[in-house]
Amino acid sequence: MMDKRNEMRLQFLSKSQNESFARAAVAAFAAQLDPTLEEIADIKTAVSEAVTNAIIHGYERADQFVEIITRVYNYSVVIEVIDQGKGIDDVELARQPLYTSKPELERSGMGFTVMETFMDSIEVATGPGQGTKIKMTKHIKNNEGEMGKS
Amino acid sequence: MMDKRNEMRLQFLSKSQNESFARAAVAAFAAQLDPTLEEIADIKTAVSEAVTNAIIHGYERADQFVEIITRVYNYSVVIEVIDQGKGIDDVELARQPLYTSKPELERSGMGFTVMETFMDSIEVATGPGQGTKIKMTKHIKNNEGEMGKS
Amino acid sequence: MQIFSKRNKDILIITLEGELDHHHAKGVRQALDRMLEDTSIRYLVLDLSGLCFMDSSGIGVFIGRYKVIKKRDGQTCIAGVNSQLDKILEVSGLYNILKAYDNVEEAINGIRGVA
Amino acid sequence: MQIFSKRNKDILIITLEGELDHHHAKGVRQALDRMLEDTSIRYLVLDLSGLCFMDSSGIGVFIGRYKVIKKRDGQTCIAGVNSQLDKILEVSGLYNILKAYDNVEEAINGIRGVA
Ligand SMILES: Nc1ncnc2c1ncn2[C@@H]1O[C@H](COP(=O)(O)OP(=O)(O)O)[C@@H](O)[C@H]1O
Ligand SMILES: Nc1ncnc2c1ncn2[C@@H]1O[C@H](COP(=O)(O)OP(=O)(O)O)[C@@H](O)[C@H]1O
Repeated sequence: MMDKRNEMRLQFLSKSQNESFARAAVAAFAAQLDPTLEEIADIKTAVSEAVTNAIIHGYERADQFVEIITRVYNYSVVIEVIDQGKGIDDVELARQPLYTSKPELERSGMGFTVMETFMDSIEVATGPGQGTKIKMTKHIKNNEGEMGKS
Repeated sequence: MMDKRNEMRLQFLSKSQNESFARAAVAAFAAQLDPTLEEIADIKTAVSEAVTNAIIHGYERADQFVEIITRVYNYSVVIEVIDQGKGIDDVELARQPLYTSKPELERSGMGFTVMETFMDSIEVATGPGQGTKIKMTKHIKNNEGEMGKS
Repeated sequence: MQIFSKRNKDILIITLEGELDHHHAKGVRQALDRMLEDTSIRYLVLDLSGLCFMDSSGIGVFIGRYKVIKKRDGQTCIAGVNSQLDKILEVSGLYNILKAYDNVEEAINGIRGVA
Repeated sequence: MQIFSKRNKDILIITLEGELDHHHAKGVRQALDRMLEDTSIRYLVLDLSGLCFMDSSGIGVFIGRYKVIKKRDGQTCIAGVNSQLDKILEVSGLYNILKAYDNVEEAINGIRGVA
């Protein structure tokens, strides 16, 4: 079968109006794997969570750059959302459902839970003052070559 | 009026299937200026020409990176398409309508002419062995703030 | 993001169209809170059938309005949930606090105790 | 990119759907050349009404097929041009060598000398 490996990197200003652009761009790139509508919706939602977090928690201002690296493989897409912002002190706490450090913004504290549920795996690399990198993987069961899969 | 200045940078592998992704991503980003359908089609076409040239003339292989920088201002979008490929010897010749160095691929030699016609201005920075940067500007006559315009 | 509103006695019916993310959450919150200043409103029906995307920012908006209505001993319902929305509403436990109906008519009937 | 073909005696009618860029140009060229091996084809009608995007790679494809047909003393026509396409066909001078019709029916009538 055709080798589908492909990669794109995207950087954009940490303005909230770029949230919709970011998820649309990743979805357009992932489209080459022929994902289902549900898979595309899952990816868009997870990207939206990670990008929103970079903008409101990581940077708190609109003139920094958020980076997204998207790699597609034959049966999966791997997405990294990276900010150079303030980082997370206690990752375990941050990942708890309903925990938010910004209740005054009516954040629900469900962002990490959504990313974990909508993607197959998620890794968080962060530290105080060191920015945050969220790496998420989703398997895509495309039609071509289905026989080779379990 | 709201300050619309915004910027994104995109890098992707020099594979031909990324041509459609590249023009879709730039169009999605330019959408924040509320361009007309014709303006969006013009931008997509010009981006497609520049990206295709980077892939087939600049690199001639699929494992290098093409970069696109898109900046939007209140009334315009500025797009740079950059490759680190072999560059252009004679820019004046290259920009002639119908000139192509790859007639065997049935290239029409109309890429530069299309970019010039569909965008308001285009600058080419290149040199043998130095890669190529195409910088294109298009004015967008959006509704908001129309009174301030001539 | 577009917001439409309708009144049926003490029920406020809100239709949300577009993509409800962090960028649009603030505007939706403010618009709803302005309407909810009218304390004769006891029931809030959120018609989500025109919402083509929502992330957890929307969850925050819904919980916030739920709390306002709850203080009035009222009730908040959602109607017209599609499958992307269903997944995020499920994960975030929103079905535990918001009653879901297929459409606005059924929500109104549910509130009025008809059928 | 999808390609559909129909025959009407010595006329080959090709319908192109999707986006005709460099990535898809090679496939379209090969498909057309395979069909044009049948030398009883003298006229080529390209129905572009389903083409939602085309850049100068498409111009190259059209000129190439025009040359093949011209060697047979035939004629190449295009039908169903939308406004994005119109602009690029105009700029590239393609209207000087390809006759354009509103739709396939008019193209066939034009070739047959009807009306
Ligand atoms: N990119 C980031 N930079 C800094 N802190 C973050 C980042 N992402 C998440 N956090 C922290 O983790 C918490 C939980 O995140 P999340 O589950 O997405 O909920 P919410 O965004 O609703 O607060 C945030 O409130 C914040 O304190
Ligand atoms: N990015 C590039 N790198 C190297 N050469 C280029 C690049 N872009 C254009 N050229 C040269 O300029 C010529 C004309 O380009 P263009 O007008 O787009 O026509 P075409 O792509 O059909 O050949 C090309 O044939 C090529 O020789």
